[in-house]
Amino acid sequence: MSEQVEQIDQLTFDFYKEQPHIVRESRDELRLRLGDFAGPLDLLLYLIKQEQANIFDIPIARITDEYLKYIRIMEKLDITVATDFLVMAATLIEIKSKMLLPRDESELVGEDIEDPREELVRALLEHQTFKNAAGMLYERVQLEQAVFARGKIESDENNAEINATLYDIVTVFQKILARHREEVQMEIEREEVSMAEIIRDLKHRLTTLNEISVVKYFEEMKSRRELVTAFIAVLEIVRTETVKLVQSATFGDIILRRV
Amino acid sequence: MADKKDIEAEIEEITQQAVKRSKEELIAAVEALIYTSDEPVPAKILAQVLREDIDDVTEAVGQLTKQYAKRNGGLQIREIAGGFQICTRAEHHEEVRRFLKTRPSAKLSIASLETLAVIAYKQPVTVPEILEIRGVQSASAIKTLLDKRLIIAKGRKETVGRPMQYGTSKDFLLQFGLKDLSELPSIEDFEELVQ
Amino acid sequence: MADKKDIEAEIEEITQQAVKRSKEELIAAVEALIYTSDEPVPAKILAQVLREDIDDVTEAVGQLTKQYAKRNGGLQIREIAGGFQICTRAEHHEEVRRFLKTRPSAKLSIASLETLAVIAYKQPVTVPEILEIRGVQSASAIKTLLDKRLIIAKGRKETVGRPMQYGTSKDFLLQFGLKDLSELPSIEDFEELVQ
Repeated sequence: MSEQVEQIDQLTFDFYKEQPHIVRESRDELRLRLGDFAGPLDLLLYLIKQEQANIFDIPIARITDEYLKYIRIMEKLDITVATDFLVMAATLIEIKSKMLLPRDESELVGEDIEDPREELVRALLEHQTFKNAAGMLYERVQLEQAVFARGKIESDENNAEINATLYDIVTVFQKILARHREEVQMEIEREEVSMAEIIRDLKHRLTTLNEISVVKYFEEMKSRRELVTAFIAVLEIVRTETVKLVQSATFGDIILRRV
Repeated sequence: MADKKDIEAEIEEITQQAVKRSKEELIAAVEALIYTSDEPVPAKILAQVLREDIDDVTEAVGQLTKQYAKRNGGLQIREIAGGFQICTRAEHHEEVRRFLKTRPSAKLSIASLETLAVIAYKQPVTVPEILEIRGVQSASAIKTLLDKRLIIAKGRKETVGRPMQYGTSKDFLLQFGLKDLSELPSIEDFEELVQ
Repeated sequence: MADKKDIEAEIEEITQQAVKRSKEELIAAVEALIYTSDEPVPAKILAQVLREDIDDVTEAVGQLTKQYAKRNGGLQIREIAGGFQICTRAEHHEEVRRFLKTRPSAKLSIASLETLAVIAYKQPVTVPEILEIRGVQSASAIKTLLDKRLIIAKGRKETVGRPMQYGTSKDFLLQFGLKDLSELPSIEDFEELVQ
């Protein structure tokens, strides 16, 4: 239940209000919250807007400095995202250095000297275009959610039937393989984890933690066999040690607690 | 969070105020609710949801039923099992039956889909081999897939008992929009996405 | 067995004879079929099942749509995802939602929407191409879109590594209320909005 609520909270936002913003995490720590915008092009667009700069004439030195400042603040972001951000940082530095190179007089005579920023501007414009398109999709979905199809009728048959796509075929096959692997693993692991080991581990945890969620503990078990052993171990430890099982609410989590 | 609740309360209030519907509006609302329901809807439920008097709702359903009868279209309102329901009129049953028969055959049960996946990736493959991989008897699923022409027999395997081998058909390629079997996504194609 | 066949032949014959429908009867039959279908029905399928000319069927659907609009009831006929469908009118959304006890379904994240926009306009498109445009790894967004059946695999691209290509699905049209892909505004419209 709580998981579901959490998911809804996480996914509900207003497309147009969602903007990157800076959050003061503590007195001396600022953090850029990009939400779902977590991409280098978004950050650049944001900085350009902040600086009130012209996208067709980006003050590259200033923007690069700003960008790098944010990169440092953003060290906490996860690795994949950070990689994309670092690639962009490298690109910016490269453009910046190219812009600093003195221009050859003779080159200036030619009408079109390639601007080192050109490729970046193109990418930014394209990105902005698709962001706008995403906004359109967002609006369409909003409208569409106000309209409902009919309820189920007899001829719809059972809903176990699915309109299969290739993706279904792959994922289903993947699941079969996973099931297979699990069975094989079970075979191998048989005899490997003994009751004595499990009880020893459980006792050790109880001395350090005082409390253990039984459900979470069971979820750690890799095979049915391990699960059964763990189950017996819990019963055993309740019988022989100064430990009791507590349940706070009906159907609530069961806690193993030292008395 | 407190804000959100306030807003919800406000919406609630506005909705309460908005209850004063014209007769036509009530009929329309009743129709929308009956249409989206999975089962016949009792007048009492309609009245609760719409926050209207049950007599007004019953009256509205009566009007709606008359409208449907007068229109003489393909649908009717029926009172059944203590509730109201929209359904097709009896005179169209033959056409409806024929329509239901033509529905696309890409619909598969989970069992058939699993069997089809094994055959697609392991072809040519025999029934015992499918059993080995799925861990479940697949005879009826194989029959379904043969009936739907998604798989075909591909000769016998030269082992004990010479079991029949199966593979996917041309129809399979067509249905799933593949030029040839090499276009079948590999497990790796999607594994990259899962990480 | 023979008896059954005879009966079927007889039904077939009767049905063939019954084809001469009045305009009203055709509209009624079309309504019954659209209602019965669990997904939008293309005019072509309606014509096949009813053994009528496709132009007559299209005309009948048009008439039916007008009738619904004129009635101003709780329902409407819509052309969506290449077919016709009956659904509730938007103004009843609050009542219907309260009745079905549903919340608006979980919205797509901005990352998913952006990825979907790229796929919708650039299809068929590969993962590296999406990365190129978005400037971010988009694997998890693509996975979400596949799970929600909004996109599907569309064969491989004949370049190095033969990467998988993606495109939008029928469910995409359905969930975004589009007749077909050509109904999407052109991408140039969004370029003009840029600064």
